[in-house]
Amino acid sequence: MVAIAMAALLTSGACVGSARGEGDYQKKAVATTEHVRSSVRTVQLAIQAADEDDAFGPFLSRVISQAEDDAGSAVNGFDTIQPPTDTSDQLRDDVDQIAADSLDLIAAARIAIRRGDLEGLAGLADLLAQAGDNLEQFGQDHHA
Amino acid sequence: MAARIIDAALELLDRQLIDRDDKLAGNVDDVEITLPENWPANESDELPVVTALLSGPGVLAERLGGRLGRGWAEFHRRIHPGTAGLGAIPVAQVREIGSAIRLAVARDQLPSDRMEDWFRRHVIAKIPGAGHAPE
Amino acid sequence: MRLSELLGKEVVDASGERAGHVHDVRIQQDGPVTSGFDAALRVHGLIIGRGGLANRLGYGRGTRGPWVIRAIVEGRHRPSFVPWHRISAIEGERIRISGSHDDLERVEP
Amino acid sequence: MKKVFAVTLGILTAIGGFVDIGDIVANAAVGARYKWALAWVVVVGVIGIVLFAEMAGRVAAVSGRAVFDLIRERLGPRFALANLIGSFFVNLMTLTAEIAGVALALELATDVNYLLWLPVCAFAVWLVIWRVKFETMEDVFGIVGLAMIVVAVTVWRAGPDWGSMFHEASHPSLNSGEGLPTYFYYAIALFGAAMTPYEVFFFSSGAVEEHWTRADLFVNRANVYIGFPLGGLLSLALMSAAALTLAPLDITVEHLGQVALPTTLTLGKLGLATLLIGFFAATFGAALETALSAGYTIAQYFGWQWGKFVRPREAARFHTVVLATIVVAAIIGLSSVDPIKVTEYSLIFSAVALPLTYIPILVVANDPGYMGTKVNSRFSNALGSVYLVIILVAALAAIPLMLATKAGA
Repeated sequence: MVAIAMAALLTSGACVGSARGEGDYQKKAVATTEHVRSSVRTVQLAIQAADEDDAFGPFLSRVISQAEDDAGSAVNGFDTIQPPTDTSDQLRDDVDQIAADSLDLIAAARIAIRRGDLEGLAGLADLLAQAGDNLEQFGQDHHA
Repeated sequence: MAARIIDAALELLDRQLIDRDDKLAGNVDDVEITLPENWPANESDELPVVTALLSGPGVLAERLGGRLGRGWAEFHRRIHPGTAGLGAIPVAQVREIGSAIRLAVARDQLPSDRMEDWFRRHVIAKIPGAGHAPE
Repeated sequence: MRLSELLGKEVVDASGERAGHVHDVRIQQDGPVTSGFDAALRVHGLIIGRGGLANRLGYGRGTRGPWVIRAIVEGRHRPSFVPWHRISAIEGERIRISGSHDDLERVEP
Repeated sequence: MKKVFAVTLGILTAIGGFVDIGDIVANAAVGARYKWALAWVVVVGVIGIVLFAEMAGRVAAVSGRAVFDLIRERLGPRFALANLIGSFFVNLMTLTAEIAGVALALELATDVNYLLWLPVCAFAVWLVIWRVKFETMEDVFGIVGLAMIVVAVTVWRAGPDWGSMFHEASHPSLNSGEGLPTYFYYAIALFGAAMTPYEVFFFSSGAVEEHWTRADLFVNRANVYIGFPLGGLLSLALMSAAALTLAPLDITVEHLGQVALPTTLTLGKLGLATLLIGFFAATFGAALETALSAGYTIAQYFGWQWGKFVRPREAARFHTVVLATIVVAAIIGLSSVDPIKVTEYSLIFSAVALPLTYIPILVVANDPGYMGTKVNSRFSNALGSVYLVIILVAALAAIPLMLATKAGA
């Protein structure tokens, strides 16, 4: 039983790996954008809470930096997958581009909350909403 | 008073031992049965009697059997050489047989208490507050 | 000898027919309960049967419900009682008894 | 009545089962992903643990014997040893996660990395077990853990459409793209969370710690009928809060902080502060429960003196086991394994190990040798038999489903 548990713990950590063909790669691309989108939406909620003075700084700071870590590791995981074909290269660039925009915004939110810059934080809300919508659109466009 | 029937495996084996001060004192890991002398050759009507309850890791290991049990029993013999009869609690020290088995002696008089004693002296007594009352 | 050495041994009757395995050892406590146990625990016989699980769980001797478990572990065979005087020899993993196993008493539930 | 809060044992036990660190996150994750489509599992789980804990508590009150004592008596030393190893492993994994969970709650409150908090938390758990008396411990953590009720207030204040919520819960359906195996994987994880073996180890040993007797059978029932449904309610509240706030945004719940967002947005700073206190008390309570269970199971298997009702020096091996288990759990936790993943796996393994604990209790609760006239009623046995089947099915399906779905990925 211990062995099974260990095996499970190990395999689950490596859920992104190689891609079996273009379709599979596309699925992983969409999954990556969905992960990033989840982080973006989380940060949006955090900003909303800050805006309405509903939460403490340390709490929001932690929520945002965890979202940043999640999104970052999803993108890094995706980037280590070998794109199977030339058309996949294009997809890879698209994902990187759209994810990088979101990551920048999340990082900006993290910096703002740590500085206590609530105005700057509020200014990010619309941009994040837009980024989230873009990620959602990407998912719909590339749904296998 | 009618004689009470006790099914040994069901009602003695693996039951909790409780000493005269209500402290838990190990489990019944096995039961020692003494056969009549020269049985079955002597043809007498004498019945075997239960002479002792056995308790302790060495006894348990032998009962477990298998590779684990044998290895454990062997290990136990090495650290406690010459202790074949260790862990025997004479039946005369038993006071009551119920959902637990009550003894008429204190647990520190039982040979199976040595390990508890070792941990008490070498680990727990060294931590501040080991003797504080629970209530 | 130890109780655990008796448990699980196969019981065969005089004609060599298998009667089952030792489930338990029935002890009688003669004399008063209170004043210690001075050699009062006498082995009266063995409880034997097929399938050891029921015995361990206590079915057939007091415990009744729930019927699902009882039905699975009890099976069709009720355990029987071998009085000690019918045991003629203990040889390795086998216990020989005198007479036929058909006339052994069934253990009352 | 022996004390003012006579039902805190049941409450603390239930909190450790239903809203420990893994379940807090798992409930919210399930709510965000499936909304109310898995709410029925919580109901099935609550009924199951009520039945199971009532039997274990009744046996402990009538015979003075706690659960692992009986497991060895009825299964024999070999099967019981297998159960002991499995249960101890689940306990250790869960304890690792709970200690980290306490640290994660502090991390959210302070923005200081949880790995820095972890050794402090481990020491605090040990210190409470070493010094605080059992009744005080269960009162404090049982009552403070109730701060989690703030999640139920969140749901109520959010003013959901109760009718459609109930409809979704009673007519579960899956989103497109969701597979049935993953759905059932989560179902088993939730069921495993409701019915963990360590809950009954703790509950029955707690009954002995509190010196329950035949006269306390009503206390047993009060603990069971109040504590576990309350745990189930908290579980459903976490699920609902996530379903209302996080599901519409397609947020995947992976952290404790995300779980707190619905309450924060609905109830503001006071709500958040209350919830963080609830997280702290619930995970701390669960850490106490699993650390003590580790000691209870091993001591009861061997027949050693156990419990906080005697001085530590009178239960030397028991306290040594508890201390060693906490140290090992803290070391594993510091190796920065994901504590939330760890509990999710331990839930699955506890579902696998459950029959070996459930069957002996079901049998002993029917044994007049222990119970006298207090054996199971026909109703308990009928329900007990239904749950026997459910528990066996869950145990057999758990590992295959975990492997097939890559643990719900």
